Parts: sequence; C-alpha cells; structure tokens
Amino acid sequence: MKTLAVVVTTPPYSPLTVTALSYVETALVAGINVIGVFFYQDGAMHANENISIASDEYQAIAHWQRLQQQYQLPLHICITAAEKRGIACDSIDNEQINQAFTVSGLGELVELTTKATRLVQF
Amino acid sequence: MKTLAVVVTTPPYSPLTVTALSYVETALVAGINVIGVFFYQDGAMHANENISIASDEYQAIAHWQRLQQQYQLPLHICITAAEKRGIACDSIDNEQINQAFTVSGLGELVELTTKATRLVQF
Amino acid sequence: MISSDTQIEDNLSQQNGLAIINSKAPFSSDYGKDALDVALIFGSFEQKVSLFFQGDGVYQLIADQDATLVSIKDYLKTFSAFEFYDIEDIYVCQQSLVNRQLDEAFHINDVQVLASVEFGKALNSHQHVLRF
Amino acid sequence: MISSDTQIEDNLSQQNGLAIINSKAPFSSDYGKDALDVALIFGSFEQKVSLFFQGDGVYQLIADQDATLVSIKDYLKTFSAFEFYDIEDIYVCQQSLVNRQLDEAFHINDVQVLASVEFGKALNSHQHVLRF
Amino acid sequence: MSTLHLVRKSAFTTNDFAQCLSVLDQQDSIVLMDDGCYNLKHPLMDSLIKRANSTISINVISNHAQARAIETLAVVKQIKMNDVVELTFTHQKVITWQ
Amino acid sequence: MSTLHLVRKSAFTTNDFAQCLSVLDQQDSIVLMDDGCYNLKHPLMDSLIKRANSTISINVISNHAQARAIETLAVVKQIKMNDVVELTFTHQKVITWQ
Repeated sequence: MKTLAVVVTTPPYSPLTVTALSYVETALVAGINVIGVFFYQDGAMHANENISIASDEYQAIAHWQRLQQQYQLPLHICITAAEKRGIACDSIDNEQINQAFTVSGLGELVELTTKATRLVQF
Repeated sequence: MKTLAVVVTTPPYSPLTVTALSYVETALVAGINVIGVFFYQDGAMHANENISIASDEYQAIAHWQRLQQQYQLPLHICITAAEKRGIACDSIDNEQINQAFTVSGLGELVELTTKATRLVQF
Repeated sequence: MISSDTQIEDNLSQQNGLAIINSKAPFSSDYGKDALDVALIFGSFEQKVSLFFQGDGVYQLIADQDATLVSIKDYLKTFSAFEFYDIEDIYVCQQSLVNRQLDEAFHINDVQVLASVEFGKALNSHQHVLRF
Repeated sequence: MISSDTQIEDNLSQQNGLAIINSKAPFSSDYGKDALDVALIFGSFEQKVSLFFQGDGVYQLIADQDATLVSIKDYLKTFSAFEFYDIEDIYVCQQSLVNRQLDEAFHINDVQVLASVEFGKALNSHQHVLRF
Repeated sequence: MSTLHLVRKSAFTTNDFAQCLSVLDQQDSIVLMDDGCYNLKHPLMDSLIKRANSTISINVISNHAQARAIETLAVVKQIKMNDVVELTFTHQKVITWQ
Repeated sequence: MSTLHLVRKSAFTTNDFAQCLSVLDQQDSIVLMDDGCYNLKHPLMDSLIKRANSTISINVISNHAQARAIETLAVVKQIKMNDVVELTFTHQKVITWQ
C-alpha cells in the first residue's frame, strides 16, 4: 500500500498552508494512507492554542484539526521548533498546545520518512 | 534633538535580530534619543514570554529587556501581529507577555514615525 | 554634528510623510496585508502616506485577480478604499511590469506608472520609508 | 494505479535514504541549523542521509568563517561530526561556487564538488528529498 | 528515478526555480503552484520549453494561476490538486522548491 | 535628499539588491550588512563600481563580512555599527532592503 508523509514548514498565518491542507485532504479523500504530518520550523506554530486569526480569514488550524478528527490523521509538532517559537511543551496538562497535535521529537520525522513511500514538503 | 524610531520585523530566533540589537544599542550609547522600537510582523514574537532558546545561543529577548531597563527604551509589540502568532493579549495580568514589552496598536507606529527624525527598519 | 540646514530640509521633506514599498506578491505571504494595514492606519490618522509597488509587489495591483479561488480573504479589494483614506500617491515601477510581461491594467484607478529614475525620485521625496 | 514495477524500484532506491538540500546562507536564518538537526537525527538512527549544498547554501561549507564575530553560535563547527554519524555523502554544486567566486576550500573534508548534471544525478539516486 | 518538482516561488524574486531547472532530468515533471505560477511569464520558462527533444511535462495548478490572473501557455497542462496527488505516486520522489 | 540604503540580502538569492540599485541616487550611500556582504562578489557590484563619475559611497560592516569569510574590495569602505548610526543622521532617510 502506498503511504504518504508530509512535512509542513510554513506558519499557520501564511496563505501557503492552504495549499498544504488542500493537498493532504485531496490525498485522504483519494484513499491514500497519510501516515502523518510533521510540523517543523515555522510550521510548529500551527499547534499554538492561543493563535487568533480574524474570523473572516482562512482558519488553517481548524481545518487541520478537522482532518485529524475525520481521518485520525497524526499531526506531529517538533518540540524544539515549538519551544523556540513560544509554545511551552513541558507541562503535562498543557493549555497552550492545541489538542489535535502531538508533541514529538525529530525522531518521529525519521520514523515517518522511513515508513513512507513518498515524503512531500510544504 | 535627533530622534530615532526603529521597526523590527524579524523573529527573535533569527540571527538578524542581533544586527537590530547592535544598531539600537550603539545608537543609545552614542546618546541618540531612541523614542521607541516597534515590533511588527514576526518581530512581535519577541514578546512571547514562553520562548525558550537554548542557553548557548544568542539570547535576543534578554538583550532587548536589558536595553529597556537600562535606557527606559520603549518596546512596543503590535497586538494584531502578536495575536496572529499565538500571544494572547486580552487578559489584564498577562503571563504570556514579557513585561519589558508594551502591547500597542499600529497607531503607536504612526506616533513614533511622525515624532522621529529617522525611522529605521530591521 | 547636525547642521541647521539639514534640520530645515528635514522639516520641509516631512510634508511628504511615509513611503511604503511593496515588494512581495499578494497571495503567498502576509506582507501585502501587513503593509496595507500600516497604510490605512496612517491614512486614518490623517498622516501622509504614499504607496510604491516594485518587483513582485506589482502583482498586488494587477486586474482580474481572485484570491477566493485559493481560499484567501481578498485584501486587495480594500485598495479601493485608498481614496476614502486620502491615499492618493500610488506609484508602480514600469520596469517591474515590463519584466513580468504585465499590462498597465490595474484594479484601482490613478496608479502612476513610473520609469526607474522617476520611481526613485518619487521615493526620495519622502521623509520615511518602510518596505514590505 | 500503482504497478508492481514501481514498488520494486521504490524498495531498491530506498537504499539511498534521504537527501537534504541546503539552499540558504548560514548566518541569516535558522535554515542551516534546522537542516543540520535533521541530518544528525537521521545519522543517530542509523538512517542513510546525504547532504547537498546549492545556491547560497554553499556558503555553509566555506572555510575560515567565524559566526562568533556576529554573536551567533557556530553550528557550522558541528559539521565535523558528520563522520561520527556516518554521514559520508556531501555534495556541493560547482556552478554555485563559480557564480559566487568561491574557491573549493571547505571547513570539512570529503566534500564532493559536482557539475550540475552530476549533482542532479546524485540527488536523483535518493528516495526522499527535503530542502531547507 | 523520475522526480516530481513542486515549484512554489516566483523566479522574478528568488533563484529557487533556476536551481530546480539545473537538476532537472528528462523523465521529470514540474508542477507550478502558488507563486510558482508567475514563472509562466519568466524567461527561464521560454528556455525550458525550447529545450530540444524535451520530454519534461510542465503543469500548473489552474486555480492557483487563475487566482493570480496569469494566463497559462498551451504547452503547459492545467491540472488540479487530485492530479498533483496522482503525480506524487507516478514519480519516484518529490522535491519542493520553496 | 540623500538616502542611506541598508542592504541585508544576498543578490545571488533574491532581487532586493537589484531593486535597491534601480532607485539609487548620486548622493546616496550603501551599507552592505548581514547577507548583503555576499554582494561584494556579485556582478551587480562590478557594474555599480564602474558607474561613471559615481559619487555613491559603498560601505560594508567589517565584522559581518569577516564572519562570512568574504574579502572586501579596496573601493568599499569598511565600517562598524557606530558608523551606521552616524550615517543614519548624515543622510535624510534610511531604506532597508531585506
């Protein structure tokens, strides 16, 4: 079976995240096994629970959340990238991290990469 | 008297913020009246209290804080830019905002610009 | 040392207020929107602001674009409010248009197409410059 | 539809693991450091990883740099650990060096300078590619 | 070992597209997306199209080009996101130029 | 109305420096800083230096160039940050190309 892993390095307030979302959702609808999305660099900001985007603008985070719920799509954020960008990752019951995201290390990227038939970066 | 206003649009984890800091500190040491630094776009992330940069790397935020204390240098963050980047600005006793920074609107940029003899962007 | 001549020149030039250079394409970053927000706030405080479009920034002015096709809120539509905010000086770099094979067809009126030297001169007449 | 031929080719090519293209200069963004972190983690998990330097990315390899002069932690020094992590395939684009008037003097050993076609072929032999 | 190249940046501003073209192989395909659509009007595109005996497939995501009011060229195939997903698996790997 | 131009980007990667040069006036000064130091080796610099009767002052922040192992040119003045602060006020305005 063909598997896909996706790396997102653009922040949630960038219009470029729309393209990443559209690609991942299209793959899921087509029945591709998307084994995970790894948010690295500015992509880690997607997991910041306090991000507030004007309601008339594209709600990238809500859309990722929806994909996570609907398809059990694993969304990993890189802990180092997140902490550098002001998301405290140390507490257990963390109010700053959006619950749709899993705090992971770069080791998760290794796992996704070795398991995936294709790795695509956005 | 010559007055200077500075706009910072680069994030605290970018090496480019070192240059901005060096410029502002040099101006202050030279006795220039720096009427304020306005952090806009990714620059707003400087005010995120939870940012954790490895201790062996350049501590940009601590240096800005030092300049604020030593020279009473006003550090403004743009509220819209900050909220987009996950810094909640609505509460009164805000634990997420570094106390060295003042939450401001773009109107503050207008004021700085009209008062300053020179406006420099970093 | 600051001469009094410089001071006078400063005060005179201050009449021309802020120039904002737009250098980024409209739909791949927040730069265009962030620059627009600055322009409108200066306008609403009745401070003189002029807009310059150069490089890929010229794409912000091109007619017939539709951000909704890529699910983005169309902030370019707000450009039509420039008149209301007394933002009257809108300059576009002709060379940037030519390089990109773009016609002088814009989605707002009163855009002034300038050759590089004139574009530079218009920029030069301002007291402060921000670039996005 | 996925042919079984493709599947076989995939499994074979997987031998070559991950290629990381470095395209950014070292001291103005985190890209170089972020790419390095990925390379080292692949190395420590004993996964094959190769490094490619192209465009301004070639500046990451140039000898005699000193990040401490601009108060930055010198992550380039960690490049000397590549051997320890079994990262052996380090390629640099010759044309990028020539364009920048750079000599083939690097701060690590065993850097392979390749013309564009060979650089492309080396890249092509990898299963996955990330670019920073 | 064919590669799918996703081009997301304008060649008028950065050299990412030039770097992509320098490693391009005959079996490869290009998808212009996001600001990469602007490259349809760039001199690099002319030289790519004129490459003798080129077997390289050039595609553009139609709504990305249309949003930007960029006219596409006859030799460039207009595709949608489901085509990009399909191309992902008909090529052996993907490189994103952004 | 002289302008101080702070150039922070490599012309090998982006076109910011080219845009700067297109609006440059005879009384202006340039400071190469951060990745702008790489422009010392760029063809655009050659043409700038060769401009007939040029009165444009070209400067580079010495530690920024040295950190990058970039040799400076004889016609380019090596300066420090306090010079940049001084130039800020001996020119009528500052444009940052980043």
